[in-house]
Amino acid sequence: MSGSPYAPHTDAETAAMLDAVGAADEAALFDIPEPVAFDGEFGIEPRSEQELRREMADLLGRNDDLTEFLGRGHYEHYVPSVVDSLSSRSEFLTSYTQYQPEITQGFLQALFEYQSMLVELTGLGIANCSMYDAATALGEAALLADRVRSVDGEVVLVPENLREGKRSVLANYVDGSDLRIETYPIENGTADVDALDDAVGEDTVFVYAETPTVRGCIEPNLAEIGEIADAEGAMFCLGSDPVALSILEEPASVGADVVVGEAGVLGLPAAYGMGLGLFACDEEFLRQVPGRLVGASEDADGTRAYTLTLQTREQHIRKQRATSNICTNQAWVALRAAMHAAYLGADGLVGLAEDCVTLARDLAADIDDVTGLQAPVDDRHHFREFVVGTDQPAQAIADDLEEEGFAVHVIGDHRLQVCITDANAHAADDLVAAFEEVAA
Amino acid sequence: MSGSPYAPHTDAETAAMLDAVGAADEAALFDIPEPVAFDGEFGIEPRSEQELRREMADLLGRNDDLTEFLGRGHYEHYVPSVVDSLSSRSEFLTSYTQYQPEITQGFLQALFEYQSMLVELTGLGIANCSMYDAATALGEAALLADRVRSVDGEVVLVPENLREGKRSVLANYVDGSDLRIETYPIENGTADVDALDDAVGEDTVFVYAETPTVRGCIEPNLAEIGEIADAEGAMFCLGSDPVALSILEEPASVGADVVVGEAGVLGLPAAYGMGLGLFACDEEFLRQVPGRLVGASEDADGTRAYTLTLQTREQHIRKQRATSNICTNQAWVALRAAMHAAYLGADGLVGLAEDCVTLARDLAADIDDVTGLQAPVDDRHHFREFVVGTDQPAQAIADDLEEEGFAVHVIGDHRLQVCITDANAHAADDLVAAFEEVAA
Amino acid sequence: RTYDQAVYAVSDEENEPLLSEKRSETVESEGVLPDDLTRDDLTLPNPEEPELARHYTRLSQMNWSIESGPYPLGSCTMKYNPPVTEDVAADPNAAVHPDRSASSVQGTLGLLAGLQDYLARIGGMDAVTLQPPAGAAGEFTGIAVARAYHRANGEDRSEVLIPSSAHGTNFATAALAGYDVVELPSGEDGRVDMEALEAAVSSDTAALMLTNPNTVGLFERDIEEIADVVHDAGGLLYYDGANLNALLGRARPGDMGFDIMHYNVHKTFATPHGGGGPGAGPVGVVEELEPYLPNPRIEETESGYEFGESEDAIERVHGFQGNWLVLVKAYAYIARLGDSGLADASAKAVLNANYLAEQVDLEVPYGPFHHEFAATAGDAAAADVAKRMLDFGVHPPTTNWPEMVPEAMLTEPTEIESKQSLDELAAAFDAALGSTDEERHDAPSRTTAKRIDQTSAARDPRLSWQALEE
Amino acid sequence: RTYDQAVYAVSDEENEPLLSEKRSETVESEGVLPDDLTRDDLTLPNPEEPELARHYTRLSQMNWSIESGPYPLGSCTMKYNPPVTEDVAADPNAAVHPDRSASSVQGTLGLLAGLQDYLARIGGMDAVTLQPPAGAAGEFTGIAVARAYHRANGEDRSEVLIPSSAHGTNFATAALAGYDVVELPSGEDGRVDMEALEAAVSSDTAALMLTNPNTVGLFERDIEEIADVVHDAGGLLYYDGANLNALLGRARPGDMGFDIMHYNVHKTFATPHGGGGPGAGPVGVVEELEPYLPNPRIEETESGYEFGESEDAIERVHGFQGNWLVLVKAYAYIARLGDSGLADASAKAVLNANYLAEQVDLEVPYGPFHHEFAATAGDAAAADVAKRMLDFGVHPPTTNWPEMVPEAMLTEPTEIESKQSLDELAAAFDAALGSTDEERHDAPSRTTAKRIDQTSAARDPRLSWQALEE
Repeated sequence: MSGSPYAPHTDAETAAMLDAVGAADEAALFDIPEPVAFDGEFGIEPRSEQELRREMADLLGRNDDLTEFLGRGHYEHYVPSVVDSLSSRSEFLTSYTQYQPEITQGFLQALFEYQSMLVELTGLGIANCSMYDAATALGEAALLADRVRSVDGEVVLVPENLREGKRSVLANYVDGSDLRIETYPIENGTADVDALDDAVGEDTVFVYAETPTVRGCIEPNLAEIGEIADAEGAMFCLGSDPVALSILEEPASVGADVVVGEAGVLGLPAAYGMGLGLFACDEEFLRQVPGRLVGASEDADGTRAYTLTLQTREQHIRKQRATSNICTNQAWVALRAAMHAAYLGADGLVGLAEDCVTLARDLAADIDDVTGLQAPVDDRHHFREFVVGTDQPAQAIADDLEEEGFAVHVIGDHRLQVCITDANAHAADDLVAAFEEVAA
Repeated sequence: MSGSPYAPHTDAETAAMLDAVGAADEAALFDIPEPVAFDGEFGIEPRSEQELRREMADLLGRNDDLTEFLGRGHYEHYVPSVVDSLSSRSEFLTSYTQYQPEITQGFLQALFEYQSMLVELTGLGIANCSMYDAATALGEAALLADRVRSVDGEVVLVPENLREGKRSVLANYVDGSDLRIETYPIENGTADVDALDDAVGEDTVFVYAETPTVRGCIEPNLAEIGEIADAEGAMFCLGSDPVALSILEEPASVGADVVVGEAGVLGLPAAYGMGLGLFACDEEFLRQVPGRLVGASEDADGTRAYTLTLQTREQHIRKQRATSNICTNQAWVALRAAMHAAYLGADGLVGLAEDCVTLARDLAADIDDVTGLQAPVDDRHHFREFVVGTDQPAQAIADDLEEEGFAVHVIGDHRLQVCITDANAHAADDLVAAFEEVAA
Repeated sequence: RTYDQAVYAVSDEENEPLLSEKRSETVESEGVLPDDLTRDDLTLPNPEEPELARHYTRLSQMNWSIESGPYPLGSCTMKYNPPVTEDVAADPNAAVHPDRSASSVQGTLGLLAGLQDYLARIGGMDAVTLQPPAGAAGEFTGIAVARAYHRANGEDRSEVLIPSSAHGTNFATAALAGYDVVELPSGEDGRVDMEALEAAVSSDTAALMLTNPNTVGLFERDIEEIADVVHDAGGLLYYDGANLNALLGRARPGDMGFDIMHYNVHKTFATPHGGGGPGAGPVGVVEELEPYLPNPRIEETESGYEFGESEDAIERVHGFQGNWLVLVKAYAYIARLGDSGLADASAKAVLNANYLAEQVDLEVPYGPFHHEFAATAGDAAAADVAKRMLDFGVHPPTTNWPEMVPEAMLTEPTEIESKQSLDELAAAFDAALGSTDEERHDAPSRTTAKRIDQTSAARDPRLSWQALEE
Repeated sequence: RTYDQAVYAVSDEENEPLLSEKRSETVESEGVLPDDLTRDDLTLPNPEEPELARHYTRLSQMNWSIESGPYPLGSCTMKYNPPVTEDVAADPNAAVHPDRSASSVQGTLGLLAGLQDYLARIGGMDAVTLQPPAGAAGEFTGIAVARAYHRANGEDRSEVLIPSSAHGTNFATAALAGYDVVELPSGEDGRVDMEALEAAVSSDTAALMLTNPNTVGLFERDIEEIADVVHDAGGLLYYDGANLNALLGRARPGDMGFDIMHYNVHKTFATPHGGGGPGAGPVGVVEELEPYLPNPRIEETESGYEFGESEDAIERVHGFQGNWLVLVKAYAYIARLGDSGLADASAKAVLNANYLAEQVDLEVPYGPFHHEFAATAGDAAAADVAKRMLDFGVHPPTTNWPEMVPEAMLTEPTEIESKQSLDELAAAFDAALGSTDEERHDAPSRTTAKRIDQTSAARDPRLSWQALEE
């Protein structure tokens, strides 16, 4: 029987160790009553490294090689090689949570810098060092509202076209509370502000809006939404991402109390939905923030040093009175996002955001020129993505596009959605040509 | 005009620096006479990282995806992932030669360990920390003989079927000396010892033999060859590699004065011939060894430390009286080879070597069963590779095999050569099946 | 022999400047959007690539990791993360969007289905979801499944029972799911007190959450009886998989009577912890609970893998399909080890814990323990002993938890340490214990940062470089 | 601000044990071959993978690199190695065997042909071979080409002229190729002394080997005249490409009258130096010398790339096609930067050298220099100043060379250092210069190893762990 390739014991060492502990064999060390002992097999064959690599390459090779024009919450921007090489350093990748700060200053400083970048991007006083993804960050935000708002209400207001994954996660998070979810209408891809005003009442504790929206529209009425929420004492939570925030209105300036969203737009390639939950909020919620926070302090020599702080909010100290049950978060992805942001710098980040506007604008115009297609459907400024109207059934067009090597979203019987970034822009003309083949 | 992405200067910084040095612009810093100044263009377009990666993937993607059964001096064994991850650490990869040993102990120790492993494998007292490849190591060995042998002769004796690349490099190295190359016959894939005995005379300074030979044969008469060389005061140089040496006769025990060969069989994947020149020799040649040597010493605290040593042999000190002109060698490949050897350990290395014998034996038997093929042609024990006789023209068979996705050597009108290791063994049955298709 | 820490100090004031202290730039957007939609400007650091590389290289050298040395954090299972799993996860074919059609991502779905199957076999469960992005999310998923099950039975049970020695996430998860937590005291032998359990169980009991071996490494010998008590009351038994690395191939939660469990893929299947994530917390359930696992499901049909939906499913716990890249690594690890490797991993993890406990000059109140042991530092302050251990070049164990052991040092070496490494680790323990109180109080002194003032960090929180400038 | 070194000390006796001191094993072969063909046994270390990872991780942390900080080794051109070039070279399609048929490796051949073309354009040469596996091998190739050219003309010239300030490899290469070396003294201005050159040139002159800018950074202003003198005597002009990073886009060896040149791809095109290789030293020649480049050639035909052979070719300098993976990285770097990036690299390299020289409190005897400058440490011992600089967290410059500058500190910051980094580097220079002789003599003290005894290492060479045990 071959053992674990990662257990270093020679037979002689095992024998010596067993002898030292006075056990006849390894089995003697297990205190498992006979009836619940397992003497079967899992039936999993061990593989050599080489076999494993071949097998997994074969397995993953069954994925079709499509050029993706997909977004709706999961986006790909080109991640420079240096982010891979630095984040893969084992000191980062194979370290644990920083419970001994004296020997984990490196990761702590990197997370402190991540928090700081989000503070700059949101204009809010605090950012935590990550949640799982945009959806769980939204759920945590609603619960934060439940903890800190003085209003009696229990209504969480979200857009009627909130992406299903987010809605469902939010529903799960509020299920253990008194909160309930209601929706407000969307008009032309963004919030119907009049309807929202009607929907917000004294039982509203939380108003959620997005920019860009799930349809890629830049929300033009953020300040008004903030005022509507504020008028009823509700928390205004804005959903966005760090690339968009580098040119769009600063959340703090439109009255956002909390910003959530997908920070994995930086640092993460397409990863089948794996993300990085952005969570920033006003300083007044300091003691109620969910998740980990890194703070600056000093060591015994008076040298600046970093440490996890305000841990009394967390589950390992506060147990059932913690602000969240989160323990492991997405620290390494946050590290990568910080690296990517620093690689770009302010100039690169703004340039990337501008590209997200102009690439979408240009592609929509090109698609609009194709017979049988209309784009963008919403009369808004767009960021990365937009909805396309189709004369032919949308699903048939998408299926045909897949044959041509492209993936787009089907979001209605005659509605497609297309997302363009720096990562797929080189194939935009090919996509348009494919549309011309299949859309008429 | 975009600048270098790796020059960090902002415009303001550039201006400040120019001001500090009193130059109006960068051009003013260049002291180049007008007639030889270049004001043309290279015509090379800069690419973004993303463009570069796409372009190069396309370019390299024009290589056909063949399963290679190729050897004859360049071999592939599976290199475990950990070798990549550790050797890619920037502290190793992006460091310079260890001229300041106090801050390069890591690389020095790794090279010291590499040298030590070769000392164990060869049984000789000294190994240097690399030459470029097996061919240049052979050239350097011949020149070492020229320097250290008291005999008057000038003949360098090599097998008649020495691989052309090696013969040619050797010829280049000896061209600047008084040496000349002669050959001795091969019988049944290994040295014709009687003929060799006849060929060796008092003008012989250097006798070179290989095990395994270029035809994959294990040389059965090494001790006799050593005696023949020794009888005339010639240096006996053995060509081999670290995997083969882990089970074959210890070179020191058969009288080898120098061992050269391809140490890149460990640590390097197929790399279009890029290699790692093994060079080990008897201690008596200490002051005449070409290439770098790492030695142990102590630091001011008495702690063991490592340093480049005996540098007075080298070109940067001794100039035209140096033992070689080599400066940059293959240090990083040596690091990888040492990692790979340590990963395998003695047990793994011996096991790998045994596989090289049995895989070749089994594949030859299977090929021999194919109508129209005979294998192995040489009645010897083989290591990794062997010659196949073909009834049909060998080139036609090889071309057909390429259509089926396999690459083998053509070494004669009716001779193929086939190499098998752990890296391609999984496809051995498929190769035999393909042979059956094309060989009859 | 003991190790010093890697030291990388830049100046008396700081070990490495913040990026913002190196070079920043302020830029305005160029008008691709109307002014009323855009911010005024943005200020961020702009290191060029070589400086960026040096910054993070230096930071990495100031960070302990499993490739630095022993990392015996009890309950955290810090084991070696095979680089081959990284290489596998870096396959370009793994980089796909979650909204791709099922037919176009058969590789991804096949891998996920395969991992579900592996995990089910390893845990003795009937169905598995891979969606939870961390262990705590797995707990949340599992408790939500229990809630959905009771609701489907028309029951509105309000309590979750948890031993007081359990992981903090158990309590927080139950609360998050809207349950009242009933804490169970430990028995004198360090295990579940059956009398206390029987007293606590009622028709309000939704579930009992249990770790086995428990957080001091003891196998809950009465597990069958515990299961009966809970099941008889109509409750469900939840297995916290944090300590599964002790049992691989020796016992399965499903065989012990657990209805729901989560797997910590970092702890048991060697996915890198990444300094705090991403993790993955797959959840397995018995057949009866399968309908409640979150959508979408991955189902194998004759024409390949497809997405399925269950009407009874709980709501989702992740916006997409969880931490996909982590799941790839977990699959690779399991496939690399197979039955024999997995069983050996647990055997050696248990052997290592027992051997280390034997070598260290510390009392271990409870036993027989498995993969971890909770020693007591006795008269010394466990936290200070830990800080002093840093000076001897190892990462210390988890301290002051679980509370049932005074001045606890919960130690888990895992299977990856050699005998020699354990001997050196024991020497570091003993050197720290042999230090004076003053030496311990002043420790660490040979590390990148000396002892850090945690109190002032919390009293005057400065959580960003902007806050430092205030 | 100055930096400490990373320190990683294990014990008083050693910083990290040798692998052989950790765990070794002795094994015998199992009889797959007859005994008379096999060795008795083999003894080697057998660390398991986690221990292996820790060993090399620790060793790496004891090693300075370009990602650690400034590395201003004059004449070595240590610049940043872009990770993107590593990623490109890791393409599985790059991992092919050198004996593949030309038709099956059109990607590889296309890349090589493309790189030949780029290099020819950059150097102003007509043809390029990529076979030489390092700069010194490039020199050997170039001198062998010169030898073949003269032989083809029926001439048996015996001398190679080399300025005394040239790189040691020039001398050693000429000797290796069988030439007598004629050293040329430098003129008072630090450049080639025209009178000495004219006196040395004769019908025995095979070639003059020259670096331009030379090894103290000065452009040989008389290069046209130099070329005429050599050419008039029937000799060839060889360009040592070590300092090409000073001239990109500003001047080309081919335009200056050089007939042969080598390129140091590590120095000019940012391939990683790897602690001493692998490098690559492509050689470019003018049209007349093209027939002498080594076989096989890569030729573009209508049906794709093919291998060609020249009857007049010199013998080979590498068993196969050179250091292929290094060439891939060089290609990628050139393609990434393009004309504008390459020109900017040289401009900033020269600016940085001039700026740093201005900031450092040291005399620089010769100028105007370009990408590097040779300061003199004056009354201080340059080697000791360098050791003291280690204590301030930077790598020192090349010392005591070229000999024309007393106590030389040959300094080359390259283009990758920022103004801030240069200011910090200057502070380290000045701190070392401001130290006492005793402090310098005792330095370094803040590094992994303190000052190492080089003399005893050479007097009693211990070159393997076996030798340590004796």
